[in-house]
Amino acid sequence: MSWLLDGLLIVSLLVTAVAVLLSRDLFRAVVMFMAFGLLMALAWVRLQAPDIALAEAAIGAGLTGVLLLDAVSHFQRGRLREQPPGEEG
Amino acid sequence: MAYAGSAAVRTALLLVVWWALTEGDPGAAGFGLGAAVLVALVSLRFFPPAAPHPRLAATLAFAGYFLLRSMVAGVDVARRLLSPRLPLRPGYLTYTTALAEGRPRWLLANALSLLPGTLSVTLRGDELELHCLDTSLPVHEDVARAEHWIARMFAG
Amino acid sequence: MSDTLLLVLQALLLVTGCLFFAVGTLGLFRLPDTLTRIHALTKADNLGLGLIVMGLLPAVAGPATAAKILLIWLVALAASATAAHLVGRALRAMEDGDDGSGP
Amino acid sequence: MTLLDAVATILLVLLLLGLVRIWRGPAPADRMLASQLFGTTGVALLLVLAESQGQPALRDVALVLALLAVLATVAFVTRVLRIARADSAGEHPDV
Repeated sequence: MSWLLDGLLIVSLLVTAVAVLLSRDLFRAVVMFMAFGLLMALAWVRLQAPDIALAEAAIGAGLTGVLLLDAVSHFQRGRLREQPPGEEG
Repeated sequence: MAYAGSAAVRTALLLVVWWALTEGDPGAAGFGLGAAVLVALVSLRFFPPAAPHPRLAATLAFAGYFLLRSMVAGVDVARRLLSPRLPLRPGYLTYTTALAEGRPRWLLANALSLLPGTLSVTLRGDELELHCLDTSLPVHEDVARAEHWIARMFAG
Repeated sequence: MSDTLLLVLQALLLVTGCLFFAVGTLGLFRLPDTLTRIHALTKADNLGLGLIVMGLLPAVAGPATAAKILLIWLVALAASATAAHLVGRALRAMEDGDDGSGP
Repeated sequence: MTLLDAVATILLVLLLLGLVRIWRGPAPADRMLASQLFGTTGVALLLVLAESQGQPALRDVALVLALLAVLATVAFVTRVLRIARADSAGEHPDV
């Protein structure tokens, strides 16, 4: 059963990493990055390294996400909510 | 005198939290005691004891009501989502609360977000604006009942 | 006998918790707008988390660990109520024609 | 204990479905909502894994995740939607 969990984690890590790089919408890239951080933390958990998982959850998914959100809001102030729906990057 | 009582209560609560966080490790108890006393004293400086103390029995009663209703909320949402017709009638509703300023009102607003069919959107003065999943339900009565429990919690 | 009963109960709670998480995720796709999605997500997911916590409780080592799990559940509950309220308020503010850029 | 592993796998699958909502949007709030789903499901997943792998330290990770998930939402609401300056008057005076 656990090979399924690990396989899913590996695939999803690759998918989110590629999604962050390919997304042309910066805000989407940031949220994807936060998701990547959480998945990375889960990967550390599976590698029996809870201390690194703790750091990854706090820094990768939490603080870096907040900093990047701040940066994005400076970049595209006021334009965020008017994106056309269904736009693909 | 009220300060000493509050300090004792807060220290005890913090000690329980510490005990849970360290999973009952006796080696960390000394640090926990020091930290709990220190944090309780500092918290008294920033958050002085407010007038309406929550009463223990009524708080437990509210917690029970809240748990029961939040289970109903989850089941209700699941029932709506799983039925093929998707029975929703979303809309806004404004409720005027009689609760006192501060903690009671804030608790009501936050609790309502987890109770069936309501999501508190804005709280301006005593006007609480709610978003409802189904406006044909007696939402007003539900909110009034939650308000009643919170009012009993802070009574006296 | 009562051990088996406990195990069955535990399995039941865990599976039901998973079902409620599934409903929350389903809500993310089936519901028409953001506010109704918040409803589904906060309520279904919190019930799911609560059920999973209840399912884990009989298996844990001692009362302190049980208290820690309950504490985490309380924090998650408060966090999701606050987050739901914040997003709802922000959406309402935008509906009122306030684009948020501020004075 | 294989039941816990199965539960963990199901939770991970549900979490990955949230990725689709993050990618499709359409509004920023929808993406943020999906990341909130990541928070709650992640906490459940970590608690289950802590039990199945026998690592109590994972509960600390779950606690940190629960605390920081709300931080991201707060950052989103105040920075990206910028409602803080528009209507901060008189709300939640004691929080």
